[in-house]
Amino acid sequence: MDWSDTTVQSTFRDDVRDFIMTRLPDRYQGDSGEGEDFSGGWQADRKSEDAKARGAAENWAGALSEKGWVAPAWPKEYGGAGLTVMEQFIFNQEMAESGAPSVGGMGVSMLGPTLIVHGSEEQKAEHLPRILNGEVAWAQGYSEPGAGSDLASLQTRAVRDGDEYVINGQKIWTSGAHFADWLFTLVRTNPDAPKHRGISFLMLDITSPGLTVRPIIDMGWNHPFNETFFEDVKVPVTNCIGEEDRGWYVGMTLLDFERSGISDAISYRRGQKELREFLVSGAGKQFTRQDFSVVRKELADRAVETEVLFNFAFRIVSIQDSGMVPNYEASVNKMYSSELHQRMARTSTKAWGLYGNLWAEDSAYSPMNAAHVRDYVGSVPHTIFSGSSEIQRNVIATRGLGLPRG
Amino acid sequence: MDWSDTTVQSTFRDDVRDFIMTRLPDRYQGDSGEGEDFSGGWQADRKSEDAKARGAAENWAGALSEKGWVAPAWPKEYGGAGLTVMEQFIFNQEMAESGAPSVGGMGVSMLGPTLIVHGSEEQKAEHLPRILNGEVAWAQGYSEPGAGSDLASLQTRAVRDGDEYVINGQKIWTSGAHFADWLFTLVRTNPDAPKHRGISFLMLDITSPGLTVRPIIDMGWNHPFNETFFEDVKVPVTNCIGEEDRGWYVGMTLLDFERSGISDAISYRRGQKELREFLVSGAGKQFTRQDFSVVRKELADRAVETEVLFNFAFRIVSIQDSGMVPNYEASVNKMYSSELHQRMARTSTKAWGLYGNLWAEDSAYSPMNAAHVRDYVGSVPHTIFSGSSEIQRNVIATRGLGLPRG
Amino acid sequence: MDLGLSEQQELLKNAAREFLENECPEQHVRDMEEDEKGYSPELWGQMAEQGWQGLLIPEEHGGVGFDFLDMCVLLEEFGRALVPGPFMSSVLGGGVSIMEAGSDAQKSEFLPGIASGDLIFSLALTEPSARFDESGIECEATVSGNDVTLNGTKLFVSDAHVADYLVVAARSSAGVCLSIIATDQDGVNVTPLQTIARDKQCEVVLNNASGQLLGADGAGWDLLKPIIQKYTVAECAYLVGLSQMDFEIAVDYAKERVQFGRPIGSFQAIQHKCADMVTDVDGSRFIMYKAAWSIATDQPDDETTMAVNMAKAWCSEATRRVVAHGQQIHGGIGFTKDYKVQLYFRRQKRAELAFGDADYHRELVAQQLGL
Amino acid sequence: MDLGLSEQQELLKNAAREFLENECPEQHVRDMEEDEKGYSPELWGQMAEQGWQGLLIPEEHGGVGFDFLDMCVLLEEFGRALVPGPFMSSVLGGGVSIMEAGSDAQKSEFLPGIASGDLIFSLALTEPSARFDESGIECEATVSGNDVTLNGTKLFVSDAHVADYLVVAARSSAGVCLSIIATDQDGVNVTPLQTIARDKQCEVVLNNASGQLLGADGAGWDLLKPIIQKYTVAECAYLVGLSQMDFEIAVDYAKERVQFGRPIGSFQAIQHKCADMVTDVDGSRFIMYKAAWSIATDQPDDETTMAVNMAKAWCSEATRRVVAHGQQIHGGIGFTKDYKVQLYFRRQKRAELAFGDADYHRELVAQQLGL
Repeated sequence: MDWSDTTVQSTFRDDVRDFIMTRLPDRYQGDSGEGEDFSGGWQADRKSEDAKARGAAENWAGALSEKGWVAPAWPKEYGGAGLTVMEQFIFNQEMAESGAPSVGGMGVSMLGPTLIVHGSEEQKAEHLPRILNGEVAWAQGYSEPGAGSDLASLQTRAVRDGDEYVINGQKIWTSGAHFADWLFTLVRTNPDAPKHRGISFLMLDITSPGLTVRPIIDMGWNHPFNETFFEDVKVPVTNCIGEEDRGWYVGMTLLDFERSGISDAISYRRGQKELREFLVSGAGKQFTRQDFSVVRKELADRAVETEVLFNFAFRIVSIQDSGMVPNYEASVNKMYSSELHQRMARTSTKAWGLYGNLWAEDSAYSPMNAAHVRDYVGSVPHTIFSGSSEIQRNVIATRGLGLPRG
Repeated sequence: MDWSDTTVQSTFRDDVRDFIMTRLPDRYQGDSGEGEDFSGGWQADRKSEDAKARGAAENWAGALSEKGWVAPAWPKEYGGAGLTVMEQFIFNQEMAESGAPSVGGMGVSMLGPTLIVHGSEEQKAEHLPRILNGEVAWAQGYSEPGAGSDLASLQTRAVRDGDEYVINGQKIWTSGAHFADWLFTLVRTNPDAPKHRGISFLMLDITSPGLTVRPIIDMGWNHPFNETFFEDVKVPVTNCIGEEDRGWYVGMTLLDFERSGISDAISYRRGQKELREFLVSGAGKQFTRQDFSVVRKELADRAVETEVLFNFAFRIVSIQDSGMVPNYEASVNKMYSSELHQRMARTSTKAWGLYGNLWAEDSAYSPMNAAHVRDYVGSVPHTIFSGSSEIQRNVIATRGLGLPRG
Repeated sequence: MDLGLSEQQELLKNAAREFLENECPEQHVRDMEEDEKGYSPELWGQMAEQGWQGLLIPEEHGGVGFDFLDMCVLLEEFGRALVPGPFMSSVLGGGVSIMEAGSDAQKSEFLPGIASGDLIFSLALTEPSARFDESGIECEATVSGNDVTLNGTKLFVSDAHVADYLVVAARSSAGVCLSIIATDQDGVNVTPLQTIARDKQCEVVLNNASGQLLGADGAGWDLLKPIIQKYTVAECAYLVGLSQMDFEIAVDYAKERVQFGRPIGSFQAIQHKCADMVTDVDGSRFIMYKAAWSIATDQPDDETTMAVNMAKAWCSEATRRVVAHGQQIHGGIGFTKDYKVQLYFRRQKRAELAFGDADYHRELVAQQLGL
Repeated sequence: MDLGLSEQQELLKNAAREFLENECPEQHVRDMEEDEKGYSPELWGQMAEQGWQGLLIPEEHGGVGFDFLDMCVLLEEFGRALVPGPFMSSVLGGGVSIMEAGSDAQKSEFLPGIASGDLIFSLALTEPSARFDESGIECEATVSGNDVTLNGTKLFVSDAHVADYLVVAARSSAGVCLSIIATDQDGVNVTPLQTIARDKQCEVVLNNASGQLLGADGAGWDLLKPIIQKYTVAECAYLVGLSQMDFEIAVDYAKERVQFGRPIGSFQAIQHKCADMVTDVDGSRFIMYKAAWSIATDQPDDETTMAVNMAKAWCSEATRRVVAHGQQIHGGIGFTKDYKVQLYFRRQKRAELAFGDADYHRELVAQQLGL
């Protein structure tokens, strides 16, 4: 058991840290991460109207690209860095500690690995380089209004017509589609097969005729998600990854990424530290509720819980580093992290008493730019998306503990 | 809306209070209720080896009997007091406030009303008077090892043989059977019928040959429950209440009792008050943990929650008083009360720090006779018996809110 | 002992529900979120026609003369419909303040206008210290006879931007004093703040603002006590209606939304959340009404104070649990601006914080318990 | 970064589990609840043969010289098997105290006996004030050279009734001092107390009891710090094993117990409890090991202190949640004395309270966070 780096790990960590310190554009220095609507992130910046933002996105992508660190986990033959899981972990840790934005979004994390495993040589040659050089950003079209937790019941239809599929239907929660160039999606190609066996995995240009992306404005007035409508959208059959009707299994490919979720833990710890420091500062005291002691205990609990989350992340990477595949442990991380996030947002908001009402980022009356009340709202979907807490607990109980399915 | 008595109610309350003050035997004065193992209650006292205890049980039964208050809810024609629901409520309130033990146990609360509704004239004539005069105490044999929450799956078999049933099987959690003279029980008379439709409701003498009562010692070293074994126990068919095979419905008879559970709320409030007073007293301070402030907030919460429980009780009696039947509200009371009980026991135990270890009632080192750590253990089954919290929430959701069954 | 509504209360409740379903639908609530005033003068007038602004005000001053319990029945419906606008500000902050502290002349001068809806009031209690106790009152008052001059900043003043008058708590040489000031004077500078609930809470900067004394100079804190108590319970009533509706929306959704071939409401995880929600909502309702009853029937001071603190301690937390479950049951759709349930989630926070959250009131409960 | 066990730790763990399953079955635990001594000298001897009492003790003093992390691996198994007896008292309270504070002569005198199991020690730290801080030490010590005379009462002293020696924290004119006293003298009066866990915690009345100084006079509190830290983490390790086993028992039961025609473990209400249990158990395990690692590898003082406080804050609460769920999942059967799960429920409370519960350690965490 060891909570510290080996010498080799420590050397790699220094490299990453030096690189970030040297090459991270000013725009991202001291940034505390992407906003709920991707603001301040690479995806938004590369399509920004502000030339400085675009420049920063480009420079940072270029710098990472030099090291092969746009896609640290991809094999070197495909232009990745071929990092080990532990190296990826250290890389991700350092990126998160510095608040540096990752580059390549879902193209790097989802589509690329899927292509690498299931794609044809033509598909790989066409798409992988354009992900790595930042030319193409990808969005994911999985969920539908009627297929959320029960994703496999998706109904968006793709009908083969010669060399094309013709797609009709609707996707929802297509996050970042408004910054994306291409979309990968699961569609039903065989409505008569059992629900997991009639689905195909398609890639399509987001500007395809008949495809409409409509913003979903969330309860915090942000725009993280979209609805995507398909009206006779035509996609060449060559854009199907893997076999037709086998898309469910293509989409569920277990990627050889480190899956620790360490960046959550790091961001929670940083956020709590900033809050505590501000609370006891002169500027903070003017906002702090008179009966501060009530929050004190909660702040201590959140700190302990964050330590637990760190350990959950360390556990995952330890498992992966020893060549095994995490089972229920990843579900524990997701569930625990998202629920802790909500508790943290409540605790933080509570610290401000009546000031917890204030929403304006730029008001002198808003403590810490109203970050906490915004997080109180913004953390709501974290226990819902990417597998709700209910689904995670089901998975832990059945897949993890072997309890019989209900 | 009115939280106070009407003049009529207030007069009745004064009557009850005067009666208790005048007639309650010394033994029950200032008593804070029956122990987990019925110690200090009427059931145990009437069978006690201690003549004084037996005398107190008898005197008190006699006093209540004079007023018809052994069975306040029974119709006057059967020897009850025929009190309205609101009068029963006031009666129960005052009994609980004074810590006076009720008399007649399950004979009064369960068997009597069932007989009154479903019994033959002979059955009523035989059994009701002996409940009212304290001659016969009853125990309930419903649950079985394999039939807990799923009671209707009970397997204890009764086979008709001429004028008798022959019973074989096992009951469990027969509370108070060690003080009881008779048992009422649900047995399966038709194993081929759907599970709710092959059950009969039988009464039997607990000394019947072949019937064995074995104590269950609980995790607090008390003896509240028993296992009851039936080996060819013979019961006259005349001891079946209602029709054969219709016992499930006989057993589920909704009784016209006030169902508010007010005595829980009263006992919680009294317990908390005693704890708070002791905590701030000289004697209490020597036990109180140094960092008492951590318990302070919890004690306030428990007090608020007890107020909520009072209102839940008041709601039930208000509904009944207006001639309606509570629906999910009784389940809310049971669930909320038992869970509050456990929170309360935790909070109380916490107040004592290391002294929360101590179990001996008679040690000078045990604060308040170790009542709280004993309650920490003793409250464990309260969320389990008489419909577990899980069952109650199911009932609230389906019967109360109309959510579809799972 | 009777926890049911009286016939008159049932009538009031049903009338209010019907009226608000028609006149204050979801779209109206959304419109007012973006509206500069934050309320519709037309609806305001209609509500006045219903007699609501004057519900508590005696008939002799143009009101209906109902009691405080009745008002809470009405406010439950306001919470259910999320009625935007200065109703509580004017009725509780203005009307109740004047009823509690005003001279006969002041009652005659202001109450009819409040009852008719022609005047809008608000209570300027808190300041940048955001405290609810007496020491939180630092705004300077200079009292000369019946005239008061005020200097200082009041914060989180609801609806001050549309109020004609403010009841201001300030500190004079004699202690805390209340005063009534008109907002249309140079010395009053009102700036609305952006809030999570998109309601209108304002900064009010007073710069030699002048007004008239309300109640005796130095008696302000004592006078405030019953005003704050009523306002606090009124916020609880609003929370009860709000959480009841959030709960109903969630249960309806759980019955309709199908996943894995069955309504999600058939899953125990959802069922048990719903069971906890109804427990929290019902618990909130009765503890609120107990406090309201205690006020309305003039129970002993210590009992009323305890009942009020308990009510706000409970309702603040319990309704927060309800709206959090409401969001979780809805899944993704509940997080969208376009779906109604989020309106309840955001507004719960405002009322949770108003006049102190659960921790604040729990502390007061602890003190009264002798802890 | 590696949260797995080392090969040596795996061996230790597997050996311990096998040994304890055979030698310390449930019935033994039950027997010892009723036993006056509370442990079996025979098993005690067998454990010593395994080298466990000497696990931490250097080879030169008759031990095995493993590190503190290894000890926690072993103690997890002790928790799992609910091993009764004075193991922690003697090894942590005695062995560690002497290793931390003893002179070479004292180490030579006592450590071999502890390692071989021939001597049983216990730490007499707390008093009727039940405090864990320095000011809780009020027992009077009179120090003269190497000799110490003690007067006062120590309370909640585990296994003092079977201990040969006690390490006593007392207050001399120089401050806190530690001393070693033999129990077989007139001035030492030991009375076992009845506890929820049916372990043996004792009142120890010292009446001119005499012993030898352990460490410098006045340095006692500083010397105690690492002793208390290790003991605290040891209690966490015990809790981890205990809660792991409670959890496993509950999951097994949920798979077997059938109601409504299906195993109760197929109901979401039970499944989700089990998911929460495993989260709490796993969370406990790693936060405990982090603290143990911090001690074993001599991380900076402030980091170790924080890690220890965090571990006990978390484990105390999380394992309590686990054993509560364990009871609920079992329904009625779990409440009977004859069924095993209750043994875990009762013992959890002892370890939860030992060296301070969650609230106590949370406060220390808050202080270290600068709050």
